[in-house]
Amino acid sequence: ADTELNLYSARHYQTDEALYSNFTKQTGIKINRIEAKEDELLERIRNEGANSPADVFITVDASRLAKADELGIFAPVKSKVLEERIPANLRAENWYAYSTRARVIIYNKDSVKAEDVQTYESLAAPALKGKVCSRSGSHPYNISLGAALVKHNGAEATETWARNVVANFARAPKGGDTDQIKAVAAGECGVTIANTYYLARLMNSDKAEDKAVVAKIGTVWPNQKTWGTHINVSGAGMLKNAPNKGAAVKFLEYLASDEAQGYFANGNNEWPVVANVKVTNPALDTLGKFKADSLPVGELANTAAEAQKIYDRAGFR
Amino acid sequence: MSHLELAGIDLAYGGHQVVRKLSFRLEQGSIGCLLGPSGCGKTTVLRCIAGFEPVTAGQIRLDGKVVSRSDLHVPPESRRIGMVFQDYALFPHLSVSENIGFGLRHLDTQQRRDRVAELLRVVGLAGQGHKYPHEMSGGQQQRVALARALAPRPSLLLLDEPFSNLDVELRERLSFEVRDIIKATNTTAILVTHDQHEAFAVADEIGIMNEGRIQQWDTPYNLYHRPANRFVADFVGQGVFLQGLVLNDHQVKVELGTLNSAIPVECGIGCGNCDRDCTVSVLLRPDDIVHDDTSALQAEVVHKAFRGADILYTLKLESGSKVLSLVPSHHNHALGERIGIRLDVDHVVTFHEGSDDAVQERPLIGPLRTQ
Amino acid sequence: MSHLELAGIDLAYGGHQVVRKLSFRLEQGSIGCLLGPSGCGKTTVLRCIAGFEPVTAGQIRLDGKVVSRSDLHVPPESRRIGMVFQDYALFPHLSVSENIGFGLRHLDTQQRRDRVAELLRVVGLAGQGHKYPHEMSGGQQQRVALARALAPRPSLLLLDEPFSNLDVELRERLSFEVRDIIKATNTTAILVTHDQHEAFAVADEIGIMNEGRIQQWDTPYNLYHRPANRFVADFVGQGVFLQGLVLNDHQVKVELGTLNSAIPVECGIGCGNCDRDCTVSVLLRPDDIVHDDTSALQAEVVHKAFRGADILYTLKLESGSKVLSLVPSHHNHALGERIGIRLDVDHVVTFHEGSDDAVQERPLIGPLRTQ
Amino acid sequence: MRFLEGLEKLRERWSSLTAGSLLISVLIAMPVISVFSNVFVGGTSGTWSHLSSTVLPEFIRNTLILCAGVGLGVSTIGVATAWLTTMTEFPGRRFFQWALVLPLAVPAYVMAYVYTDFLQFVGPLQSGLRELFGWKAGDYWFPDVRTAGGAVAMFMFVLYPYVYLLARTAFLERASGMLEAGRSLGLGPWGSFFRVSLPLARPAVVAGSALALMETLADFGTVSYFGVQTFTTGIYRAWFSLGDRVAAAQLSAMLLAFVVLVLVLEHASRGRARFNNTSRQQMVPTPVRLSRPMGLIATLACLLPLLLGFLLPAFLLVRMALVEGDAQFGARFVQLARNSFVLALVTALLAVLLAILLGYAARLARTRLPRVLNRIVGLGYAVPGSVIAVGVLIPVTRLDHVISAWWQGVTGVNPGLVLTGGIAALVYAYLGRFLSVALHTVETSLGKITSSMDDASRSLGVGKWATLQRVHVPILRGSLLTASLLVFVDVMKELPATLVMRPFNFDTLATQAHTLASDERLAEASTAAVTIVAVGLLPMFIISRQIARGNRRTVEETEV
Ligand SMILES: Nc1ncnc2c1ncn2[C@@H]1O[C@H](COP(=O)(O)OP(=O)(O)OP(=O)(O)O)[C@@H](O)[C@H]1O
Ligand SMILES: Nc1ncnc2c1ncn2[C@@H]1O[C@H](COP(=O)(O)OP(=O)(O)OP(=O)(O)O)[C@@H](O)[C@H]1O
Ligand SMILES: [Fe+3]
Ligand SMILES: [Mg+2]
Ligand SMILES: [Mg+2]
Repeated sequence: ADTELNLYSARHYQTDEALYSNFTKQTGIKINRIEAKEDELLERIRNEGANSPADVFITVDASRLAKADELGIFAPVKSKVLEERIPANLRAENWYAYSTRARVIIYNKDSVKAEDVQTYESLAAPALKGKVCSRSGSHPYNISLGAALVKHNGAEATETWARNVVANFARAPKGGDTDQIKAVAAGECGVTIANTYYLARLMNSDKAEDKAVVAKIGTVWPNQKTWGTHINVSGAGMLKNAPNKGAAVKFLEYLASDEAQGYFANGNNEWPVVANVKVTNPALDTLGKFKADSLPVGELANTAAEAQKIYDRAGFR
Repeated sequence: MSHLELAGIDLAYGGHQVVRKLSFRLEQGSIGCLLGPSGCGKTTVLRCIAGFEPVTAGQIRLDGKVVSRSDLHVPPESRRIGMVFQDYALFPHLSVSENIGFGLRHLDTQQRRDRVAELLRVVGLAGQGHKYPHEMSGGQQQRVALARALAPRPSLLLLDEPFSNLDVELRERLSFEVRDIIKATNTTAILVTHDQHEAFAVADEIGIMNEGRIQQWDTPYNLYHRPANRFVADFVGQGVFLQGLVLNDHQVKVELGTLNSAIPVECGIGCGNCDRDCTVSVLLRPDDIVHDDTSALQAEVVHKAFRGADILYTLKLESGSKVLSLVPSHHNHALGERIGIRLDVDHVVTFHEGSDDAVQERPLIGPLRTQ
Repeated sequence: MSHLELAGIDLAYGGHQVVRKLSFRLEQGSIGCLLGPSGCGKTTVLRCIAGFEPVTAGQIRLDGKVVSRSDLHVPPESRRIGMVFQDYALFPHLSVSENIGFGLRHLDTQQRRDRVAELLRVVGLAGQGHKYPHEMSGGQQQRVALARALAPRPSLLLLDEPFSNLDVELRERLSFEVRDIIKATNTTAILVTHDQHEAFAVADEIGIMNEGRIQQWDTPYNLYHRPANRFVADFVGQGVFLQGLVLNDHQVKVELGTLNSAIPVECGIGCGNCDRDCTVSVLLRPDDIVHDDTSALQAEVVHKAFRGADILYTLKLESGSKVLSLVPSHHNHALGERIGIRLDVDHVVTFHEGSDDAVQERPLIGPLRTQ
Repeated sequence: MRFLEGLEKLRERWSSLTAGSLLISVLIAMPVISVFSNVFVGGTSGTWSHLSSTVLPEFIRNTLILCAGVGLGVSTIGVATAWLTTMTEFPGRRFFQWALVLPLAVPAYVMAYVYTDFLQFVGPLQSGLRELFGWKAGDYWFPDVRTAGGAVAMFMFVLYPYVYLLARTAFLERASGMLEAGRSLGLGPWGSFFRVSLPLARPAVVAGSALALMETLADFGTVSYFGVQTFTTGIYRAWFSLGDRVAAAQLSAMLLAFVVLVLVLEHASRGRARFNNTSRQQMVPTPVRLSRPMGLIATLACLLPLLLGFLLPAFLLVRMALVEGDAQFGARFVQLARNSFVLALVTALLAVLLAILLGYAARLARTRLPRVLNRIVGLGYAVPGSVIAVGVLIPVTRLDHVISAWWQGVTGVNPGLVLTGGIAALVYAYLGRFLSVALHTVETSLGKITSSMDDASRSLGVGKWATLQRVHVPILRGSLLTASLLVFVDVMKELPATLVMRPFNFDTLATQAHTLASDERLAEASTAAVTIVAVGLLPMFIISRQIARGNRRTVEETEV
């Protein structure tokens, strides 16, 4: 039996340590891990080819998973467990999503009214001139959102939207999601979009300044009346040339276990993909239930490049 | 008022005294020369004058104004002094023309170009201005250094062995040319050289240095014929010392015969009161001993140095003492041959018999004593 | 078999031909000397021999083995050649002793220390081994460079103006000492110098170079008295050219009188067939014209250079031509004075009347022609 | 016989040194070559036309602005501080001599985080001001650090030590002889500086600035955090967002071509000029004692870059680390620090060794080839980290496949990949990237040794290897230390190649800092960042004191 598992990870969360050590504890299989950026890791896998030691590739962006699949580096896993536990729109033939994160709208309760920012589309409204903050348009989170918009509204409408959002910017895009949330709280801008786990992290924080931030802001689940809130996933697949296929399957199945799903939720404030997993995360509880975009996440990959080009043309840097 | 005056300057390198109580003066427009053995401090003196080394005692005056004193130091660039460095110190990143034009910032481009061209011509490097120092031969580099120092027409020019890497012909031509330039522009100059002929030909006054001290500051003629001490006698020109007996004021007897001195024989410190029957050292120059086939006095050729126009013979006397004689080169005698010689001494130079120390004990002949 | 042989070597620096078809030979244990104007290529020749520059044509042989050829190049360190560089090239990070001991890796510590001490003594720097090069005067540095080159007892020694920064006395002592060392160890040496007396005194054979070519390779005596061409005549020693008329094989008439040549007068290329009534240029050396108070022939003193033992007079003849005369220095005549002179020529040297080009046209006197 | 002669001829032309150095350069340049080779792969015109019609012009403009600002900034600060600390005497000179190097230890991206955190709208400074004066957003103007100007400032303050170190060595090695010549020709202290010292230090200043600029060009972390879009953004845009790796590589090649062009032009403009010491005087110039007010200005001039480049960010970092640092600090950090330290040390030593070899081979070679190759080797530094990391992957994995196929053929067992994911491959990646730093430093200093030094040694029967060892290495001691220090610190900070090339379960301080920072846990990342700085300080302290001491010996002698 395989005693080791070689994991190439593009997840960058320190809390994952616990997730992995728990697997080792359960199965006795040691996890060897390399953490790097998605595209570089893909290049490494590609170049290592048939001799690659990698068993499992895990990453956080659906487009990257789709791209990896396209490169033909994944192998299908025949697993009843996975098929049963993971909803169809959150898996592809060769990979599985294990957690989701939503991209929500966050606004300053003093300067923006919640009803004005109920949809992603509303961020383009002239009324928000000088109030919108964002991180870079070339960040995968925003590209993935753009890809969803293209899917739902079409390329042309998305480009107009992007142009108008850019016109609404309070300042040039910079920083990460947390920076945007803090900027909103401080009044530098009125509204922004951010991933839920960053928000949840602030909400769960004990630090006074973080609490102050949370007190200043409101959260909107965008597009509840239309196509739903955009979500992205974190997912993994087994590699075609995996030397430890047995361990790889075990690991992939483990990730779908209640316990592992709990780690995603409690450790990194992500939503589990498996229904009915018990979550004890006050922040996630506060955020409540929402209607997620039902688009199969894998399909966003096709439009990702297009979204980037639209942003470029619209001046969304 | 002298143009340059050094008064009792001292300089030490890290505790090692290199220049000691050194004094001399130079009038505007005259050329002084420092001669002395390697390592005696000539370069150091120039460096003090140029302002690269602060003096620890004494003072240096330029045009009457003190420029160096232990508590005062006018920076080199304010002294209007040009210097040819012994090691040239050319700028490797500049072409020859740019090196020469370096000190000509105040001129406009055309004037600068003209001046550089003029100097290139003077030093015989016309048309080579575009080269870089490392593309030039040793002698060519030396000439560039000379041209660079001359270019800004400094009021005082310090030349540290500026011709040492040049052939005789060029050296002679250049030294005369430089002398002419200096004289025409009423520049004051100090030349350090090892070529005594050059010193004699170019300098108005020469200082003989040893161990950081000036031994004698005088005209070329006096240095050769009236050396102030044994060191100077030894160092300037060639010669040997023979034992002699003072017969009277004007006569000294040596083994070759009796020397008749036109002027009273000075017998050096230590025999001050003695005006006869003292034993002294007599300096005999190669030209004091003339080859004369007809002379009864004979000496054996023990060494000969062919020098072109003449041959310098080293001759052994009966007593075993050796003397030098300079003979036109067609008198080509073989080693071992005995040839006739004759004394032909005008100036009899004697020293107190004794150790070399005598040299240091003698007082300097003060600056500016002219013939 | 010669120890060193250069056969038709060529060298160019970036398209500029510096050495042209240069050939000469040196026997084991002999001392050759290269003399020539600044920039004529002397250093470059040494660099080719040492192996720093690859030749583009011709070949260099050491002990019969080819070491340089256009397609072959034995690296310098395998040639056992010692070199004193014109710019010394001392290692700044090493003390004087370490510099001198640099090439003595093969010796054990004690031997090395002894050899270094010995050489320090030879060059007059005993006790100064601990200093660093920059703490030494120019002449002292030069002596360190010399000691460093001598230390490993190379079989061929290249000396590029090794004494240029030394005073006469030291230079003479050192050159003799080096000559003795070379002779005692049967070393072969090439000396580049600008001091012709030094060349005459030290070298067995001298090559006169001009513009990258050897003009004459000969003994000192022959160079002076039988120059192969006008360039050599001009460059070696001093002298002037007077117009003369060939009377017959042994007599040439110049304005000062008739010269009687012991050997048949050669009249240079271009008047090959003429053995009388040709107009030629006659070389008159300063020692060919003797001062004689009793002579009826008089000339005016127009310039005098005091040279210590003698004075070099430039004299104007009736015709306006000038000649040089070397006179013992106690014959001290004033400018403008008319003094008696007399011809005293042994070797009559004549050239075809004409431009300097004649110099280049004349064939070389081959290597190894001894007196 | 003819064959043997031919061999002999070949051996003659291709001495072991030349051949060895060619081999090494090709090996080290492999990653750059593999990036370059993409130029010949048919392009994806879609990406190209998209980029050039939308963002590229702006990116190029930004890049040029960045380069101009950083170039000007680092050379001014570097040269000024180097000159002050070598040529003048003022209060604190001894301290600044070594302390001015310290900003090198701070990675630019860390600086960027720290300053942003400190200066941004929600940062302590602005929040404090708002509280104090009751201002609100828009009531007041405050410079935004996250702009092109801010990026220039960041790079300027962390990168000026390149110029400082190289220029300093140049000023010290520049013997007083030439300065004296200048002064005898009427130059005052300022004239001497601008017309003698500076032109003679030109290769050093150019090398230092080139290094700083290459690092700026290759940077992605800082500029992307600041939202400043540069050419490198374009490269990543093509690769990550548009999924066109070939176009990305082609863009990188363009960047390299630009760097080559600039370097070649600069070199050509030197003409036949040389920068070695023509004077036999090897004395270190005696520092001029500045007057009180001037001395104060000098102190401030040295203090400012040190303050902004090191003291302030280090203070903020340490404070952050103490207040809310990494919970995992402890035994794990010893491990991380050891990994970083060993990697940095091994790479630094190797880089210096190879740099000497390559520099020396180019010096001795009569052909141009080695010099050209050295320039290509040097390009690794200008390539964005991820691109060069992939550039490294390609040759290493290819070789690995060959090895494993051969081994399998021989033994029947597939050994897998022996190089990829090993420390050796990682060090190789570092060399591909940082050899440039060592090479620039060493070559600059080699140029200052007159060739007659080589000649003298060879004529004393000392072969070229021994000459290298006995003449060049001792004379270059200071520069070699400088080079090793620079590489060491760079490896400590290196990220992209470490991330993707490292073995399993192998973390360094930089990857640790990165993991936390990319999760937007800046405060926690501060612990790793502080440790990087701290570990980097140790050798920096030792070496820069060594360099200072090496010169002080001579300085003190002349000061007596
Ligand atoms: N590296 C170089 N590049 C180009 N030209 C050079 C180079 N070195 C020397 N030359 C030229 O070659 C000629 C010969 O130089 P070389 O140094 O051999 O002269 P030299 O006879 O030693 O002169 P000197 O007596 O002045 O030292 C000179 O005209 C010089 O300008
Ligand atoms: N920087 C220095 N440090 C210590 N001693 C020095 C230094 N420079 C010169 N000296 C010593 O001072 C003495 C005088 O040196 P200086 O250069 O003035 O001699 P010099 O008369 O010019 O000799 P030369 O004719 O050989 O050039 C020498 O003995 C030398 O060793
Ligand atoms: Fe994230
Ligand atoms: Mg001197
Ligand atoms: Mg020469």
